[in-house]
Amino acid sequence: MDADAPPLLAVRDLTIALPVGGRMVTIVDSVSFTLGAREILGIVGESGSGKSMTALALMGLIDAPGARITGSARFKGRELVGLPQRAFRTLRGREIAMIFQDPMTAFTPVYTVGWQIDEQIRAHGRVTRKDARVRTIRLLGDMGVPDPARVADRYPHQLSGGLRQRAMIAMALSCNPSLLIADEPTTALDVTVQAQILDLLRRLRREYGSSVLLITHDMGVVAETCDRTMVLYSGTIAERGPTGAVFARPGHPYTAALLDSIPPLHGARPARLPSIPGSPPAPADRPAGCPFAPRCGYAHDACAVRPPLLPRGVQDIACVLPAEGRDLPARCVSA
Amino acid sequence: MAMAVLRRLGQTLFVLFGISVLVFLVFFATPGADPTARIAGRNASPQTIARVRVEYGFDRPLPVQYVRMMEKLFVTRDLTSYVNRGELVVPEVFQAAPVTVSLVTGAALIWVLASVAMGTLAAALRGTWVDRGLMMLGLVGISIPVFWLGQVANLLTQSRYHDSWLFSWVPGLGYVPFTQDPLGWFRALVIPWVTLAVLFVGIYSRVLRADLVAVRGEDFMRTARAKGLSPARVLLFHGLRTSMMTFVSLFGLDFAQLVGGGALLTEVVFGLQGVGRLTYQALGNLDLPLIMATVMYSAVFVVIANAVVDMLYLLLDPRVRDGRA
Amino acid sequence: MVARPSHTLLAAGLLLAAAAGCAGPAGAQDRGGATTDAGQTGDAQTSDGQTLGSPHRGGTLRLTASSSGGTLDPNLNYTSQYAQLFAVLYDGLVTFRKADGPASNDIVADLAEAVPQPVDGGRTWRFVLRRGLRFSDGREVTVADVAASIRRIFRVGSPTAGSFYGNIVGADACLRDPAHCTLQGGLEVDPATRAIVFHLHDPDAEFLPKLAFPHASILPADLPDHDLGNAPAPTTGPYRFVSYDPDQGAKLERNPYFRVWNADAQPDGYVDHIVYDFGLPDEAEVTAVENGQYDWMFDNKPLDRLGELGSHYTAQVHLRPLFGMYYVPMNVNIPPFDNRLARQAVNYAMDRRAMVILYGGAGVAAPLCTMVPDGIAGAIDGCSYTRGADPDHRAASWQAPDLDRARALVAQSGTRGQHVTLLVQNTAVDMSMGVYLRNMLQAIGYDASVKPLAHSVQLGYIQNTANRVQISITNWYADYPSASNFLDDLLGCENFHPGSDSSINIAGYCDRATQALMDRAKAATDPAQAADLWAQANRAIDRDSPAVPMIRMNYIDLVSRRLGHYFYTNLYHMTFSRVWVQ
Amino acid sequence: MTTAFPSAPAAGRASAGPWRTAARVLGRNRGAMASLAVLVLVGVACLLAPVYARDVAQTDPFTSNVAGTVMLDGRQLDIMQPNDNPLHLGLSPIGPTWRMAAYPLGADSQGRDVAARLLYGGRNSLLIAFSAAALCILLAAGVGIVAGYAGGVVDAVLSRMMDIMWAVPVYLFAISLSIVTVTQGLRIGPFTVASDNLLIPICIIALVYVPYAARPVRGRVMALRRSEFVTAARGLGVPGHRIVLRDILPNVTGTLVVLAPLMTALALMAESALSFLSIGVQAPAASWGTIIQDGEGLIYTRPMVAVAPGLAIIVVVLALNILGDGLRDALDVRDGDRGRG
Repeated sequence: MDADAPPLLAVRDLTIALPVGGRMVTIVDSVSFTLGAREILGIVGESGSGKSMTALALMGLIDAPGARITGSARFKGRELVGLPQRAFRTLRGREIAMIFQDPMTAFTPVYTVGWQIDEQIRAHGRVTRKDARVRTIRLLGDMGVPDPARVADRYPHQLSGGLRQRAMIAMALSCNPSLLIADEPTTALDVTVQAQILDLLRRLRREYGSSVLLITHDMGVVAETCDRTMVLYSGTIAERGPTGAVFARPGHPYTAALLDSIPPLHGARPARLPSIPGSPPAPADRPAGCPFAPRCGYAHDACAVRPPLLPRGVQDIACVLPAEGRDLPARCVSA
Repeated sequence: MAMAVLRRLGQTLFVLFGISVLVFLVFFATPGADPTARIAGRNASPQTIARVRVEYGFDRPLPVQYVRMMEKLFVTRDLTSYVNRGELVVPEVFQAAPVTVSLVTGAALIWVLASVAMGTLAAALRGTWVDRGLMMLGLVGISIPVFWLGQVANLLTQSRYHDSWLFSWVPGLGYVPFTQDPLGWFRALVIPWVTLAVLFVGIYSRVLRADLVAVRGEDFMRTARAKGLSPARVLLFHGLRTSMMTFVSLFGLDFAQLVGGGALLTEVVFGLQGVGRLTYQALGNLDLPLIMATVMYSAVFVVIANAVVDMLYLLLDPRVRDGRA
Repeated sequence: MVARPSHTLLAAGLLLAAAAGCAGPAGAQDRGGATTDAGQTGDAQTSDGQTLGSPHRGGTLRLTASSSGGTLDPNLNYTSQYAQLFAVLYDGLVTFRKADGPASNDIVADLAEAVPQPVDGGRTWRFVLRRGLRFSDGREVTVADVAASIRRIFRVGSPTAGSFYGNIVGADACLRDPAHCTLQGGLEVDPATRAIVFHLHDPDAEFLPKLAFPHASILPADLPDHDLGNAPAPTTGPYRFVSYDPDQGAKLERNPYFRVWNADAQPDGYVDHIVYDFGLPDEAEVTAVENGQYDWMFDNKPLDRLGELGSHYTAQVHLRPLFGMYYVPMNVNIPPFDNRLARQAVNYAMDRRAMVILYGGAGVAAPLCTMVPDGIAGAIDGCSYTRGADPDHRAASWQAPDLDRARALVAQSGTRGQHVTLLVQNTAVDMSMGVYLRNMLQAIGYDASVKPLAHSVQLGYIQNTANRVQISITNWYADYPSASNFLDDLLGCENFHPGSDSSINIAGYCDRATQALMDRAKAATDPAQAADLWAQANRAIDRDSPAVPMIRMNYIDLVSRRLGHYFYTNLYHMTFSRVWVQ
Repeated sequence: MTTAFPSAPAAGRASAGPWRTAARVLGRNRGAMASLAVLVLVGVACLLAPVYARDVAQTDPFTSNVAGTVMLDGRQLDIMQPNDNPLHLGLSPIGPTWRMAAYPLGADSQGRDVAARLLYGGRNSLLIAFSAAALCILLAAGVGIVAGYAGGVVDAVLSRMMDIMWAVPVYLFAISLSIVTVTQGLRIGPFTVASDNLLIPICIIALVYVPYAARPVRGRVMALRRSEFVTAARGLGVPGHRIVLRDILPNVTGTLVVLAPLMTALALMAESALSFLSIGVQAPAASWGTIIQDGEGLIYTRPMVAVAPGLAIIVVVLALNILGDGLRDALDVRDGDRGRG
């Protein structure tokens, strides 16, 4: 990666607050990261960690009344925070595209898949209906859809989950976006299909030159796919760094706990995966200190102050342990 | 498919049979309902009364009378009124049907267009004063008794402002057949249309707005926005098109009920000799043959309309088409 | 709709207009703008009944009614709506004179050559059929047609078969077995002399008006022995049917075989075509006639339009008195009105002025004191039940209700505090009268309630003794101008049938002495003697007070601006053949 | 979308919490509060009808007064005024005088004070509307809970019956029942209800709207039945009636409370329609519908007779609808809003 070139996406101190019950609650708190061209960044976290909210903010899709978004998100040097909807609309679909978790509900049920892909193509360029369909069929073929012409005339409910997600990706890629945000693209799919879809995502970088922001709760998916990883916990960054490093030497107890919960891809599954006791705090009840402290086995007095995100090697870690010289043990990763 | 149609037909026939038996029994259990003296005429002699009794079969057992009446209604179609001697009831109903259909179809057109416009606009401008204003307007529409609205409309258009430029075009009350004078048909019906539509504009615009607001949270709406479509396209092509399903099922029910006689208050106020008014008159006169004919018509129509709505549903929702509703 | 006064629409009988001028009641002259028409034009044209050559001949007369009048069978139809129409289509042996005004009460020869004098003390009537008469299908009218038509009254079960024609010898057998009706011994015809002879069981002074009634219209002999329904029969009058649809209307054209045989009975028509449309509600009919879309409307004029008609359309409105009345029959066989004092109390307490107002005001109704309206032979002047009067000291006219006296009578009768249920039709006018009467009954000491019934049901319900109705409000119109239509029909012993819906003597009144007077009156062929007997019966009934007469009504006619030569017969109202539109 | 947590029934049972929250939300809803105020005001005014009739206007709103007179500005006026036309055709009742003491809204065709009848009519209309709504909701709750909880054949039979009732136009259904009962009263075993008894319209209106109200109840009960806490209770062997009483009923109450004002509004409309067709409240008693019916014959000459009760209906129904919306928001019960004509 060329360190001098400006990154495709540079997010700094992105903070999202929503009004809940009459007061503003910070959902995403000062999240910063960069994404280079042709890079795949994984954002990992439990549900409610703010990862989807971050993605929606980048798409300009947060329209809850009273939502407040501060900080900066520069995409190709263009500031996205505060960008008017009209300007966002030209970016969406063409420059930044998004794939959603459940391809069943993400397609409008009353139109054929092909119609919906055509619609996106025609929304961003003067393309005839016929030309759009030709491109749609080619895209579907590219995504590994068998008999793409027939599938294009199918309604979403008539397709299998894997085909739907391929069609969804085809739709996302239909305008050659520079950035693809994939929000839990494999969660709703079964394991074999998951692997195929992830494979497809990795190919995209090669064949379409897209950067990918992959949002997931599944460390296994990250391990297979991402160049770099960012772990979010309760709206804040817990740890970020190159995937290999993060997996080999997790610097945050939360990361380590997440890694423990990955089912092994090969070999027998353990009867019961170790899971993190308790649940993440609701954004409104987030403690003043380290948000993970209540669930952390290493919690001690120092955790009463929110730890800053500090570099350690190639990683950035928001935990007092490394500074105290108590690194977590290294791990053996098969990825 | 054929089985389903057959089952539906069976159910329908059963319902029709039940309703007709009920009507028949209630009629003969009502004191003063014995039509013999009414048919015979004022001050008829006992012999004349006896003759009428035999001629109309009132001396036969009730089941025989029932079968005879059904035969005359459906097979020979020469059932005659008990009130207007010699008046055939089947043509009477078929004469009234076009009036009701004209009234209800026109009103339906108005209420669908107006409520789609109002509901969509309100949903698009959710939370603004336009939204609040439109929804309050809808609520007012729901709250006005239709017969009162009709009376006030008559007061304004037939009397108070009839001589002003505003309403001088309004013809007297009553129906003008379309085949006879299309323009006259339109002018005679336009005020009843609007009057009947007001209630439904209120209901439908509120339902549609609620649906559209609910549908905004759906994944596919987010997808549509993520595709970079304009808000109008998202709302109309994705939101509205999907909400149309609820809308159509509501519409089917209401349309069927109105054509089946539910518009009688409007028909009464505007002097339209439609099915509802005919039923009401028949009930008021205790004219059993006419009651039977109108009730059967109403039931048959409601069933047919429901079937049509089901077809429309098939057309609108591919999921239903594949039997996975 | 239900809430309209529609006393003519259903099985009610003929609306009959009073003989204006005979007794000279105040309301008897036409107070409408067309008063002068008859005088200007009548004589020249009506003397020969011809319209050929008249500048007014031609055009189309457009009539409107809210609904059809039922069957087209003249032997069966018992509505005033079609009696009016049949007057220019069908003929009997005799008919009421087609004259504007009181002369229309007279019987004149129609298909018969002359009005006969009865022989055998009023038991035998001999008619001679005119020559050269044709039906509208070209066939000649024969004595066989006449005989068949009279028999058909029984064969098809005419509503009046028993009450009007049951006195003909052989009628009993016909009523028992209509299919084989021959009227053996009661009806003889002779094709050679064209004679038709009726033999009656008992003398009947009113046989001629009964034969003049539309049920005795002469029709072709080959008509089926069942209700014609919507299929018109060939006519004898100046018009014939082109088409008929009970939901749309009727179209009439000139009958090419018609020629004037007696200008008094059946004159020629002015208009070439008559279009009679059905379906407009009364309010819309008024508007349509006002705007000239129709020339005439059948239905009663809605009360709230009367003011507008009176002030803006004065010249198009015609007011004539009717032989019709509203009255309150009281069941003389069950408490409390089995007590004469109780009945008289109600009669005293009746506020006839209030009833006039509820019916629509002095323009359309007037107080009525006895059961026979003015203008009919047998009517008696004055008023017994009003303030300061009693049956022995009658006041000249009704003054005011006497509630004190009514209360005293109720107390005296010992019926005070009893529960009384008043049965009324649920039409607007009847309901308002009912509410008024309920208050009145409360005021004189009864525990009263009102029970409204559907208008089609109420008349049958109050007639049936099984329903134990104590008191009710109803109305009545005469079929022909005779006291018998009121006194004998409504209070005669032979019209009381316990347990039947057809028992028009609703009060259940049967007084031997009074009945004897009425029987003599019906048989009296001398008009003066008959009038005297009817007056005696009337007085007796007045004293017994089995029913309280309330008001008599006027007929309000509304015609278009272009309709000229308004022509009104007491029996059939406006005569369609006599008015012009050119 | 909020998901139902198994903790919901506990909250439902300790009812103070959610109800108090709902009351607070409702209290903040200005529209709903204003509607409540309007309803109370109308109710009180109608309750005071005898005071107005006896002490202010000194008139009997149930007695015809066609021959009466009234003093106005020192002049004696006929209540029924003959029309000033050459034919003396027609009479018109006195029009609105806008004075409290003498026919403020004019007289009807029987010379009765429209204002007094409006107040007395309001009593009947409101009484019928509230009673019918209460009865209907009671019946609907019974039917809905039985059908929803029992399921199977019972549900199928009840639902089919509801479907059939629902297939007949509501007003035609009500009219048919009314015409029969208005003619002969109602006889159920030893009990006889006279045809002018208000119970008749109350029962008829309640009956015809049962399918309308039962449907959401049944849906809610079916959802509850499948929910974890009911499944758990059944698993523990808690008897059915206890589950219905302790777990289902409290959770259906919200739906019923939200339905109440809407049903009342529908019942008021239905009552006025039946009375307008003169098969509802019977003369001489009044309701807003019968006054509109009285006014129909005077619509061109004295429109106030029909207009005033119509406005009263609109105001009350509107207030009920706004209140219903407010309740729905406050209790967070989801259901389409339907009224029908």
